[in-house]
Amino acid sequence: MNKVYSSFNEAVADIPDSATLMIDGFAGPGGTSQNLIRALRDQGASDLTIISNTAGLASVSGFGTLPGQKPIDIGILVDNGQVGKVIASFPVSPSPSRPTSFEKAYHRGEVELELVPQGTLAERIRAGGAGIPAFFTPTGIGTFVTEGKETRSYDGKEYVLETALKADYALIRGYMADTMGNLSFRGTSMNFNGVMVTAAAISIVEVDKIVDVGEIDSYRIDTPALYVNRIVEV
Amino acid sequence: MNKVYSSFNEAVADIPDSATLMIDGFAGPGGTSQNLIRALRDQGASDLTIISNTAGLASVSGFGTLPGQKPIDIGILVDNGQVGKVIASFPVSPSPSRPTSFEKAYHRGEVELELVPQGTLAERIRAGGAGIPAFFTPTGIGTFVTEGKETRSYDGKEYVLETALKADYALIRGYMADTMGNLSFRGTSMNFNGVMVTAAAISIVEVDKIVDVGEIDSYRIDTPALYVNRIVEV
Amino acid sequence: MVAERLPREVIAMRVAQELQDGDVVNLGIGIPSLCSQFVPEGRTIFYHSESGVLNYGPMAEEGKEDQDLINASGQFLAPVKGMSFFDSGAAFAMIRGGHIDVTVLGALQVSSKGDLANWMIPSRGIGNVGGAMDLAVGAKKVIVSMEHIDREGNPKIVDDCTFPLTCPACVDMIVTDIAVISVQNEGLVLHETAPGWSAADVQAETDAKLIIASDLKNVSL
Amino acid sequence: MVAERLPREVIAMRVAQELQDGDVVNLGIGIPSLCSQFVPEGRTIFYHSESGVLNYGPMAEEGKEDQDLINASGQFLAPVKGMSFFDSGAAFAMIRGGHIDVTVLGALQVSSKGDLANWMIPSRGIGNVGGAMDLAVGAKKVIVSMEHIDREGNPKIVDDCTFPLTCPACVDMIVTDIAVISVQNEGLVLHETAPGWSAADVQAETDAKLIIASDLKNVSL
Repeated sequence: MNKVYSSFNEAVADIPDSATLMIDGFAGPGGTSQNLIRALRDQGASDLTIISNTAGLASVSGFGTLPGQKPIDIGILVDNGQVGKVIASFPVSPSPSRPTSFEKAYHRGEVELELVPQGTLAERIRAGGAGIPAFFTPTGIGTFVTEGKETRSYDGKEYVLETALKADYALIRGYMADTMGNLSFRGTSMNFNGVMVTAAAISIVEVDKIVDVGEIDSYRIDTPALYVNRIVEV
Repeated sequence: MNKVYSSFNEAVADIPDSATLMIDGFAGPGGTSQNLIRALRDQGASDLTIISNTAGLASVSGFGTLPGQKPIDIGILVDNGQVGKVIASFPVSPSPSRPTSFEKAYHRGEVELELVPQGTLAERIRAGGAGIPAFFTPTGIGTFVTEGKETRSYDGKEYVLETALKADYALIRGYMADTMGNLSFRGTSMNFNGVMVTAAAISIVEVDKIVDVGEIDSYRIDTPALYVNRIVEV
Repeated sequence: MVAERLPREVIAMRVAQELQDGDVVNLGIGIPSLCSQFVPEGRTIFYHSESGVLNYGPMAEEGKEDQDLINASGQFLAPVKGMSFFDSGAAFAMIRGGHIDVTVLGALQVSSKGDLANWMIPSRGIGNVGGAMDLAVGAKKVIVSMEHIDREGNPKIVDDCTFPLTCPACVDMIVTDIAVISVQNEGLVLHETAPGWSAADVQAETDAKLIIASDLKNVSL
Repeated sequence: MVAERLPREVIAMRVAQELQDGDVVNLGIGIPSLCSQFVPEGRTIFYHSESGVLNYGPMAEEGKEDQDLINASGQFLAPVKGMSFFDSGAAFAMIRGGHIDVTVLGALQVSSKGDLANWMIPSRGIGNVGGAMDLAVGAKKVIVSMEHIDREGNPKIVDDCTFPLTCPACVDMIVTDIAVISVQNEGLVLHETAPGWSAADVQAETDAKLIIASDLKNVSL
């Protein structure tokens, strides 16, 4: 059993065309698997469906980005024509004058969008990892979100039925991993990574450090090893 | 804002008759709020509905109990005639020759039982805390579990619709809490405590140690303070 | 009607008075994010952000910013005692599960029934939902803080929202640069006006009909 | 038919051969809990328990038992490197979500279709479901290890279960004290018998009709 890969390119080499991927970071570069995204751009798989909180925001908005830095986000996959569909909650720039790559491609009719409230997105991914195919949630009642979906009342309040999301691969940014695959995150970089790592058939993780088993304290493990398939050190 | 209580009796004083409580520990004394259970016995509230993994097991079976110890579990509430209903996954002793207090009361017709698979019980409680009123799960299909419930097929597999569980109070056993209510657990004592603490209107927690804010490292906090209402040091 | 409008900081100060000791509070982008600076002394507030953090405090000092420590506005946070981190599934379980006492959000439009529209300007043809729908439906109290009229001078408090809804009947209170309004079963009640603004002045900038509170007063801080 | 039955440890050894390098494995109470002692060298197995732990190893030494460190059988675990803890919600998300490669469970009855009954003896009128239904439906591979007949001599491998079901059509493999059987679309296939036991001997203790594998052999370890 070897989970440690020596290069980002090797770790993403088998991702086929038309794969579904979960890729995140909340919005900024913290928690975004920038090296794996670049390797996937170089690898070239096309017609990808990407499940993500944003559709690539930091590169145009500087969201959560240190001064002078130029973060990579999934915008480079959109620019490279690899993306067929995005499932996201925050797909465009807050500022219409600085549109994201996704927004431009969307207006050209090149990519499809499924817009999902952020909590519903997180819960759908969590459900995908947890063997729950569908659940009722109050979020989106009285809005476009319920179009074509079943709604139902519990205790006088309306809820909408949402279905689980799963992926073929997740590209995850962690902090430390041990060689078994136990994983820890730093600060708010856990965000969507923490649920996405559970919902993909194959989770590929880039981390600051790969360490021996035991070097991450049991209480510092955020993601148990069973959710992690491939690890690459940055 | 003061969450620290000076006695177990004071912490459970306002629990009324007919309240719904979540009380756990997986099964053994580790993670069971033995002091709060005893205080509730002394307090005397009756006709309680108790949501728990077992219905009081360790006191008769010695499950997870150090040699020579005599653990307290919710059996003392059953013995004291305070329990009207139990919702549990493991309500009786593995050994018919050493029945639990609950099993005896059940056969006398004094308590009602809702038997729930353990994972469904955990998920129903998690849902109660997470604002999800109902969800589909594969567990229990083809068994008594689906009686009177809606079933539905997703991708050719059958699922049953289960509803959330919430409580008026949860009696929780933690390891350390800070005065703000941040909480950490030890080892496998997190178990049902980790979900129950999110699903009760008022969570009452007994801990080994109450410490100043900052003495629990951010990464050692298992339950953020917003879920904890009352803390008592053992 | 040449009286001055309240500056953004004063709107935030007024909202901050609503935050009670022990409250769990989620602050949106813009004016809402300013509120934490103005909470009255002696109140412990737990700030929650959907980026996955509870109990954040001040922003990071210059030169000490950390990309792994941000709130949902992308601001860099200082590490503080008692801060905890969690994933997005848990962050929204807190919101949807009713564990947030107060959320303060911006708005494009609020209706007389408390409907909120804050996620899309229809002319753009695309928008960001983000966490607004979850916060609006999940928080126990929803306060909108915003300018009373938009940049073109159109009233933002309307009979019925013309923009796509974020959540129907969710707003409890509106604090603007000229008024403090509560949403009641009988409609919108005007409680406070900015100094120099009469109830009629506020009504003139409001599409929906306002009910004047019997104890109408000036905004006080 | 005076040949000896395999002892519990040998049943466990045979099951242990099925555990592959890198597998995530959940072991039930009884014979299943013995399997971890007999895994062939060089295989890394991740043991999962619904008590909320992944990657446990040996049991705690006498005098070092810790009530906060148990598996789902209530056994005290030794702390080992790489061990992680989680709550019951997460523990069963792993099970139900398909992240457990193999579970080894005891049984009261298994049917020719792989139906499993292991939670209630009807005469008792009450029983413990525990985590069995979740494990049976969630694990990728379900292995039953048990005695071939019950204490009264009744066959436990039956055409149709008469005891309340835990899960229909979930069992992949049955390892007993006299046989190794797989559940196939065409029915139960007998692959291995205990030394001294013929296929006919095994059939005589089995209610359901067994299909004899063309490469039938003795249980080998």
